[in-house]
Parts: sequence; structure tokens; C-alpha cells
Amino acid sequence: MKDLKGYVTADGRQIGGVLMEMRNITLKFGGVVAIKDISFDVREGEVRAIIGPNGAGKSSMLNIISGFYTPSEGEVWYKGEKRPPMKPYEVARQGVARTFQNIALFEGMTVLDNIMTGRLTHMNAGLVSQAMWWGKARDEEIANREKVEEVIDFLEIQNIRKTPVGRLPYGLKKRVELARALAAEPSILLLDEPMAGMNVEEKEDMSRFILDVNDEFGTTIALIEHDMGVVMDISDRVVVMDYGKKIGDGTPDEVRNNQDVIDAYLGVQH
Amino acid sequence: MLYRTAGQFKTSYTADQALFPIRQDAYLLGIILIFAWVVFPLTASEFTFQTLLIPILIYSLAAMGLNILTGYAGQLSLGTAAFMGVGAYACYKMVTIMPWMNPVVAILLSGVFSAGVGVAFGIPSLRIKGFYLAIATLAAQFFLVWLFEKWAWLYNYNASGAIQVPNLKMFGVYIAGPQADSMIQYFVVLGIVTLLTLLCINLTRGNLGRTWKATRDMDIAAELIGINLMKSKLTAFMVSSYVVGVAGALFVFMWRGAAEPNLFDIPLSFRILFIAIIGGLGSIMGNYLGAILIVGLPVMLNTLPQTLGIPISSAMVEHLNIMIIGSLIIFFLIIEPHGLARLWALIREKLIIWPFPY
Amino acid sequence: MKQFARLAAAAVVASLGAGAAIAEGLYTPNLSYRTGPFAATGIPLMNGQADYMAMLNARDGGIGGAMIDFEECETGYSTEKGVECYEKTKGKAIVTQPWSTGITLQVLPKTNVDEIPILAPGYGFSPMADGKVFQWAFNIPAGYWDAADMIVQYIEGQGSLDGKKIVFLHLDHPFGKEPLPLMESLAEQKGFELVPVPVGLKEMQNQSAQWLQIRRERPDYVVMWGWGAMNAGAITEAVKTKFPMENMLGVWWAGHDADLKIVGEDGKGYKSISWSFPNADAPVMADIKTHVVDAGNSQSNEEEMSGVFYSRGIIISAILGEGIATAQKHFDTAEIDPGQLRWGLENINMTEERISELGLDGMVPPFSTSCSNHTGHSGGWMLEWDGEKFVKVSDLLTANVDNYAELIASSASEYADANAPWPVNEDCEG
Amino acid sequence: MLNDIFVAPFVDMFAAPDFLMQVLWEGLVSGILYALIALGFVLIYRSSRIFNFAQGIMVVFAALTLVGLHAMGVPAWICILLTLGVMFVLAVVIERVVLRPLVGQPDIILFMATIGITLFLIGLGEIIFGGENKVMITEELGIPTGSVLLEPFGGLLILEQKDITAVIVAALLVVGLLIFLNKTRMGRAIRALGDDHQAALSVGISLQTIWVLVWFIAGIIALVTGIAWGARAGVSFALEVIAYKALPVLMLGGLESITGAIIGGLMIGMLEKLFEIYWGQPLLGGNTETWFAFVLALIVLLFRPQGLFGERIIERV
Repeated sequence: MKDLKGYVTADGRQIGGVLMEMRNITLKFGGVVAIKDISFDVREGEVRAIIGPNGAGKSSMLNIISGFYTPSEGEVWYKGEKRPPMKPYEVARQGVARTFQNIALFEGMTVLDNIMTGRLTHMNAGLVSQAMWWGKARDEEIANREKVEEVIDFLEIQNIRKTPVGRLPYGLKKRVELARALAAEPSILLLDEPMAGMNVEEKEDMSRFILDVNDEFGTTIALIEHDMGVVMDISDRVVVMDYGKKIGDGTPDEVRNNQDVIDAYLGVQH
Repeated sequence: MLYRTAGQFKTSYTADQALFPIRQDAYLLGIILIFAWVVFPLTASEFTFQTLLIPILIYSLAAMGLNILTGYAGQLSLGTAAFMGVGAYACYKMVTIMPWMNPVVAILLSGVFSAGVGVAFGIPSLRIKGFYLAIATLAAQFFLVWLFEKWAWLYNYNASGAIQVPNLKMFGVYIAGPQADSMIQYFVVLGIVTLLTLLCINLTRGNLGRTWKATRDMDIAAELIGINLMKSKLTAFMVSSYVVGVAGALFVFMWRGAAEPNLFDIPLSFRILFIAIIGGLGSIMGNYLGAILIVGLPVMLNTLPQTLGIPISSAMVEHLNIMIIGSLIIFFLIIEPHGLARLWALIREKLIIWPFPY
Repeated sequence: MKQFARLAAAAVVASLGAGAAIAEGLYTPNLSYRTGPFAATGIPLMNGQADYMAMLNARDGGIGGAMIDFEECETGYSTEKGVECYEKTKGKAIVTQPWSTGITLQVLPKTNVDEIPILAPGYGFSPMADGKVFQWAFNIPAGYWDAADMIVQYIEGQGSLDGKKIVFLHLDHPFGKEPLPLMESLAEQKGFELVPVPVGLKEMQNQSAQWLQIRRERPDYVVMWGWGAMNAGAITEAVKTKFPMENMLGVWWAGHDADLKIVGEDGKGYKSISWSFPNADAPVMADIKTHVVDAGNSQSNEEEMSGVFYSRGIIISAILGEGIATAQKHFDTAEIDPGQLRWGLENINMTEERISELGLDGMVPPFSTSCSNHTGHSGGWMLEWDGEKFVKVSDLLTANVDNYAELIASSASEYADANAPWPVNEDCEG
Repeated sequence: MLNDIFVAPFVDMFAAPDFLMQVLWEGLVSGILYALIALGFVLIYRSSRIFNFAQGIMVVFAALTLVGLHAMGVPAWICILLTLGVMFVLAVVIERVVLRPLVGQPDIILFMATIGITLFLIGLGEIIFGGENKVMITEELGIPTGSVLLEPFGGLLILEQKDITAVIVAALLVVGLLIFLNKTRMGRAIRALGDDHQAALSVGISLQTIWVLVWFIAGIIALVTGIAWGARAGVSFALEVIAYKALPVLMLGGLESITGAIIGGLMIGMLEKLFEIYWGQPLLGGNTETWFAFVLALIVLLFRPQGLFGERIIERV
């Protein structure tokens, strides 16, 4: 077992103890092995990246963390406890929020409503109260709206608040999706290829937001990305996967110098 | 000009979340309410009450119930009429077993029964999606109508197998049955429909509404951000069936006066689906617009040749009527698949910025 | 262009004028169903009704000097449309003819308030015979209980019913369930076993399950309460399963020539009770031919006009006409109101002489009504399909009404109780 | 009670095996017709993602056109050709007027549009042909009308010749269709469309052509169904309701599976008849055929959401 105190990063941030730990995870679809015996941990307050070429099993790993897939073997430990088998929504209610590779916003709703859905794990007014728009429901609606407005300010999307998300360009959609995940005030934020399909400028924006989120709210972030360059710049530690196996784990510098990673990953880069 | 929103500032989130953040909308609604509560009752004839005002309100309510399920929560249902039937039969049993019961209370309670049945038939939605679910709701449709026919207890063993609304009094005035006055029935319907509309608006704009819409737009993502899909879908079935059940009780008690089981058969379900879709899925106001079109148009078309003095047989009018409604459905779907409510929204957007093009 | 506009204007004015002229007569709307699933049975009936009234207008200038404004309001047999039609027409109508059991049930309580007579010849609610309770409703000249009683009588004429088995094949709808209470009581009295077999509205055309059941039950007789597409479906299945046709009998609505033509020769022996019969030689037919058909105002055709249903339409209009004439004579006015028409319908005395006078020889049995008897219980003939057309195979049968007078009274009062407060005609003596 | 449900029906079946065979035969004949209608649905759904509710009214329309033309004095076989022509025109018009402007709309919108088509055709049909029940021109088409009497187990089994004909014609139609779909370029394009629009287009046939063709094939199927069903109970608008029976077949067999439609149709036809005769009539008061198929399909779907013949769906995000 690793030390519980954590470590201090190069830029002076204090990283805490282990928040989430994957132990010997294996995932099979029928006869196909997507992930084979992978273990790693995520510490409180760090930006943890999982990288690897296409088909390495990164997305499947993220889906296991968020409860969408149940691992065939292995255990997920979260906040010091072994996580029993549970539905994705229960995982979300434990403070795990995520974004999606192919944007999964609710296209029929406005930006504001989309971000408000991020808050629904924090709202529990009853049916009657909601129907009357009175008492708890109304108070909740206002209190949570304030939280959402904070996120909106933070991500600089005030002007599109009432726009239906269907009308937004790709880059903004990504940002709204991030806002929705952030609004949940998660303990751990999972980002599934947050920079896929973006141009350099948008990538820079997104990187800045990720770092700011981590800085200002202290949110733990786990992200997958196949763009090595960006990842190396923003993450504290990196797991490298290839063909469902872990081939490297450590700080960006360590990984960059790992011979297996160079062979398997960098070797195939175009 | 009329719809200029410049100068209306909101200083609190409460104000921004008000029902009508734009002042003109509130005025418009006010005018509509004055018409509904004062002008129509004063001017309408018996014929207008019976063939336009009362049915439009009841159909709007039924469509609203369906809209919550299909438009907001994304679960296509073809069994609306059967759930109306549950409401109607429940109401009938209540007022015949407990004649002292206040009829309005009975009508509002009858929705509870349809909500229960709705939840039971909603359970398959947890595993079945899309058209498969739509066909599955037909199971409810056909099974319940069959039950209305076979379960004689439901219609108090009447020889004809039909239910007949008894004369019911509230505060010393007949509000249901043959002795009831159309205008009073209209007010009862209007009151209940207004109340339920308000509740539905609140539900759909609040947390539950967002939960439903998220389920509708992308159920997988909804589950991953913390929505319990089972709860979301079943509450949608429950609320929807409640509203539909109340609409069914009103349908029989405040309008038809009698009902045989096949009244609740599939043509009624489709009719309500037309209203919801032509009006606009995912809109409350759309149900009213749809009902006005689908209920009002045939009545208009029927009286048209007579007023114009065109010698045409009533059967021909009926045939043409069906053709026109069929074509109109296709026409509206082509020009605006999101329904009349969206059409109105577009007009309103244009009005707000008018006379400038942007 | 100008000329065209003037022409158009003239046409509009003329048509408006024409409309106004008709509106001055007696307005007797008919809630017709020439569309929908039952249109096949509806069309000949509607044509017969309309043609008779058109003939009176053309030949006699209406009834008693008042033109008849016989307008159809199409319901497609839908109750909803029916109520719409009722509301639309009730303002100036002197009678309402609802045509479906569903519409009748719904309109029935309203007519008490609106005070308009309902004329439902041969259909509707059997207890409507009790005129004291159902002041405004008439099912002249015979009700469904009469029909059931006459059919059972006819069968009994072929031998005792004790220990026999009768399948009651009926539409699963208020119409089809209507005779059940009487059939049950007859079964008890006569000792036969009654097996009700319902046919769902959606299964009218595919009755193989019902006929498999009939085959399993091996009944001695099948009594059919069918309507619309159900009749053809049942008769084809009966032919297919080799059920002896002569042991299959139907109510008057199941005796439609077109249904039997589908099976033709194979349907030989099938019977249907009826209170109307086509008589091509009756004077009324000739009058309709000269005044309506030859004038090009009929929607009917020769084949249809020789059928049972077209002639039934004529009889229905003739009954209404007789009610109007009776009222006009009594109140000494041509323009009668609904209340006066009710009196007229309550005092029809259709004797053989009167039938002859009206030119309806052999088309309807004699009957008379009173304030307590709103049906008339005319009786009827058993008709049999000979492969091409229906022929009379019995003398006039009359229902044994006394046997179920109590049932009528108790059902009527039950209905009145359930719909309390229900006004009852206290002035009526017996 | 338990005896009535679990024992007595089976005793009945064994006591009168000839009757059981009759029940199964009746079920088979209905099942064939359900399968045909379901086939029309499947073809259209595979090629255009449209849940074509108008299939039922197309059956009525085809049968009415056939009978109507014959009533005008046209010889029977020419009537068939002319009716096929009418169905082709109908397919073209539907593609032009309804489908083309609605390309890319959500499923439910297209579904509603087909209900619109249904209403339009009902109105049009009633104006042209009138609402009365008509006799199918069975003999004129050369369909034998007698019946075959068999005596299995010393009992009686009645097989109508027109039912036998219907079964044979339906089987030939299905075989022909399968050959067309598998062996011809056009057919392969239709099949490919179900899997991938782009791939289908690369065959070099325009989407519009394929749609017209598919709707036309659905029209042919409708005509065959109309003749077969009309021969049993006459031709009228009440026929339209049999279209509902194809829906549970689709649930059971899957919206895209041709085999599923055929097997599902036969299964539902026979099972609903068995249930009605041995359980529905003695225990539930009859008429269970209105819902049995739906409830059966619902229960099957609860355990196999992909239907009996569908492939398991792996969800991804």
C-alpha cells in the first residue's frame, strides 16, 4: 500500500491520499478481453491521465470507473472502501461526474437546463412540492441556480445561457458538457477525450479550464486522451495502456522515458 | 414592436424563473384567461359548449398527459385512451359506491387509479425502447378495453355493458349527468384543466422536468450523470397516467354522459396522439393549439358547406373531412415537425426583434 | 369576368334562398352513418328513409301541408359525432333519430331536458317500451326483446326446447348484449341451455375462434345478434364449418341481402326475424320511382331497392310520417312542435287499412302505440334466404310481451333510479 | 382452478385431436396473413426506418381497387394488373409527397405521417368505392372455393380450398421475395440499406428508386393479403384492423428480420387461437385474441428485449 499522505507537485500543490483505486481490473465482452489485469490509483487533487492508442481500452476503463460497465474481475476502491456492484446513477450520486467522447448533451434543452441537470444529485424536493412550485422545490431551484451561475461565470458561457444546445458549435458544446459535470461538484471528474476534434486554440482554452478547475475547486480529475502532447503538460501522473494492458505509470517525465511506452505508443505514432 | 423585450431587466433569479419572464406573454395569457373565464361563458351557445369548448379543454388535458410521457420523457405511448378509460371507470365506481362523495374530488381521485395502472404498464419501458415500447403500450390498450367489456363489476352489471353518468350535485347544483347545465360543466372542466395545467407547467420546468427531458434526449448519458432511469420513467408514467385518467373521468362525466368500452379504443388514442404531435411534443401550450385544430376543424368543416350553401351530402363531407385531416397531419409534419407550439415560438422570436431582421 | 361574378353571386343568393325555404318546414334530422365500419348496413336504410320523405315532399307537398326538411348529419356510427350532430340539430328539430345504441344511450337522458322525442325504430334500449319512464323515447314498432321472444317462439314451433342448446352469437357491444336478460329468462322457462358467444368489434371479420367454439359446443341452434361486417363474417364461417343453415336465425339487423349475397346459394335456409318486408308491388314503391328515382333524386339503385333494408328505411320514415300526421290532426296545425310530435308518436294506430292507405301493403305488420306503450310490439315475420333473396316463411309472429312486462318495468325503473332525478309521466294511465 | 388452467385444456386437446388440428389450421391460416402484413412492415422499416402504419389500409385499398375495377366490367386478371399499377402509382406519390420532404425527421414524425396517409386513404377509398361490404372476386380469379374434408383420428378436419390456396400463394410470395432480395442487384441494395445507407448508395441505385420499389413491393404484398383475407369475409374498411395484429408479430420477430416476421406471424396465429379456444373461452369469457398476441410479445420482450430473432445490442457511450 502506498503512503496516504500524498506528495507535492513540482508547482507546489499538495496532493492528498488515494481517492480511487482500481485493483486488478479485467473486462471481457464475450470472448474478447478489453482490459487485462490493470491496477492504478487516483489521488485527491491530482490530474491523472490515461493514455494509449485507439483500442487500448481507455474508454472501457473510464466506463468501469463511472459504473457503466461492470468489470469481469477485480475491484474498484473508492474513498477507502470497496465499491459494491452498483448502477451508474448510484456511482454518479457518490460524486463521480464525467464528460463524454462524443458529446452527450441533452439536445432538446437549453444550456442552462443542461447544466442544471448536473445539480440534480443535490436536489430532492418531493413531487407535490415541485408541482406547486412552492416551499422546498422553489428554494432548491433558486439555491442551485446560484451554483450553476457560478459555473457559468467560471467557464465564460454567460451569453449562451438560454440557447438550446442544439444550436451551439462543437467547441462550446464541449464546454457546456464540462459545465454540467462541474455543476455536480464532483469528488472526481472524469473527462473522456476532452480535446478530441478541437483546433489548437480550443485545446489551449480547454487545458486552461481543466487546470483552473483543478486549481480553484481542488477537483480530482481523471482524463483520457490520445493527444500525448497536451496530456503531458497538464497531468500530474499518467497511466499508459496498450491492447488492454498497462505498460507504464508515473509522472509525465517518467512515462516519456519508459522504453515500453516509446515502443508501443510513440513507435506507432505517425 | 408589440413584443419588444428591451427594457425588461431581471434582478433576481426568482424573477428570471417566473412563469412569464416577458411581460407581453403575461398580457397575452391574461387576455386568453379572460376569454376562457368570462367572454366564452357569456356568449357561447349550448352547441358551442358541447362540441367545441368542453371537448377542446378535455382533449387538451388528455394530450397534455400524453405529452408528459412522450414529449417530455420520450416514451411513445399508443395506449392513452385505455388509461382514460381507467380514470372514467374508477370515477364511475366511486360515485356509485359512495354517492355522497363530492364529484370533483372523485374526478381528481380517479386519476390515482389510472396512475397506478399506468405505472404497472410502464414497467416494460425499463427494458423496451422506441417502437417496441409503443407496441407494448398497445398491449395495455387492448387488454384494458377487453377488461372493461368483460369485468361486469366495473359497469355495475348493466345489461348494456355501458356506463351511464348519474346526476351529481355539488353545492346544490347539478354538475354531472343529464340535469347538469353545460355552462356549469364548462366551468368545472375549465377549473380542473387550469389547475392541472399549472401543476404540469411547474413539474416540467423544475427538476423532475429536467430529469424527464434528460431521459428523453439521451438515456445513457442521463443515467451516467446520476438519473435513476427507473424512477424517471415510472414517475413520467405515473404523472402522465394521472392527468390522462382525470381527463378520462372528465371526458365521460362532464361531456359524454355515457360510455361503452369501445369508446376507449385505439382511435381515441390516436386522436390524442395527433393533438400532442400537431401541437408540439415537449410543449404544454401546444396541446391546446393541437386540440383546437383537431377538435375544432371537423366541426368547422361540417358546418362550412351548409353556410356556403354548397349542396353536398353529409357522408361526402365526412369522407372529405377524414381526407383533409389526414393531409393536414402530413402537411403540418412537413412544414414544422415540432408542431404548432414551435411555429408560435418562431413567430414570437420574430416579433421580439421586429422590425429588425436580426 | 364581371358576368361570371354576377353569376356566382346569383348562385349564392339562390342557394341561400333555397336553404331558407326548406328550413321553414318540419325539421327531422337523421343521424346517418353512411361511413365507418357499419356503413354497409347503414346506406340502404338511410336511402330508404330519405327517399320516402323526398317522395312525400314531391307527391303531397310534405305532410299535412308542411314540407319535411329531412337532413342527414353523418356520424359514421361514432358516438362522439352523434352527440355533436344531436347538439347541432336539436335547436329546431322536432325529432332526433340517433341510429346507434351508443348514441341513443347518450342522448336518452338529454332528451328529457331538451324535450325532443327520440325515434329509434327497432333498436335502442328495450325497456324504452315503458313510456311512463321513457317519456321521450320510442322504439316503434318492435324492440330487441320482442325479437328474441319471437325467434325463440319460432324455434319452439319446431319442437320442444327442453334440453336443447342454443348459441347466442352476439356483437360484444351494448347492441349485442341487449337481449341477454330476456334470453336468459327464456332459457330458464323453456329449459334450453344458452351459450353466449361474444364477437369483439375487432373480430367481426375473423370469427374463426367463435365458430370453433360453436363447433365444439355442438348447439342445436345459433341465434345471431349481428351488425355490419359481423353478419357476413358469421355467415361465411357458418357455411365453412358446415353448420346447418336452417338452424341459424338472426335479429332483423342480421338480415341484410348484401351480407347473404356473399355466400349466395350456400346461405340457403338462413333466417332472420323482421318487422319489415320488401314489396315491389306496393303503391309506395311506384310513387318513389316516379317522384324520386325518375327525378334523379335518389342515391339508391334497383338492386338495393328490392332489399329488406331499403324497405325498412321506408317503413321507418313512414312511422315518423304517421306520428307527424297524427299530431297535426289532433292539434290542428301543420307546424307541430316536438311536444306535439310526442303525442302523435304515442297515438299511432297503424291498422291494416291505414297501412293500405299509405301504400305500404305487406311491408309492415299493424301496430298501435299509447303513452305507456312506446314500442307498439308489432310482431314480425320470419324471413328465409332462398339463395337469392329473402322470402317470408311464417305467418305474423307476435311477441308474448306479457311474459316480460315485468322485466321491462323493473329495468325501466332501475334505469330511472340510477339516473335520479328522472321525470316520470304521471298523467299516463296504463 | 389450477385444474382448469393446467390440466383440463390438455385433456381436451387429447380427447379431440381432430378438433385440435382444426384449431391449429385456423391459426396457421391467420398466422400466414399476419406474417404477410408484418413482412410489408419489415421491408419498409429496413429500407427507410419508417414504421408504416398505413400497411393495413393498403391491404384494404388494394382489395377495394381490385373488386371495384371488376365491378366496372374489367376481366379479373386485367384487374390484378391494373391494381398493381394503382399500387405503383401510390408508392410513387407517397415517396414524392410524403417521404421526400420528411427525410431525416425523427421516427415518430414519420410514423405519424403514415397515420396521416392512412386517414387520407380511408377518406379517398370511401369516396371512390363506397363503404359497403363487397364480395371478393374469388371464383373469377380462379381460386377454388370448395373444401377438403379429412378424417384424422376418426374425426373431422375441414380445410377450405381458398385457405389452402392462400397458404400456397403466400409461401410462393415469400420464396419469390427472398430470391429477389438475395439474387438481384436491386434486392441486394434493399437489404444493404437496412445495414448501411452509404453502402447501399454505392451500389449505384438512388435512394428514391429503392423507396418507391419497396413501397411497391409492400403494395403487392398488400394485394395478396387483401385477396386472401377478402375471400374469407368480404372486403370492407373493417379489414383495416387486422393490421394491428401484425404489430406484436413485429415485436416478437424484430422490426428488421424477414425470417422473424414469418415465424413470428405463424407462431402468434397458432398460439392465440390455441389460447382462445382452450383457455380464453372457458375461463376468461372469450375474445382474448384482441390482446393475447400483444401480451405474449410483451412478456417475451421483457426477457429478450431484442426480440426472438434480433441480435443482442451492446450499448456504448
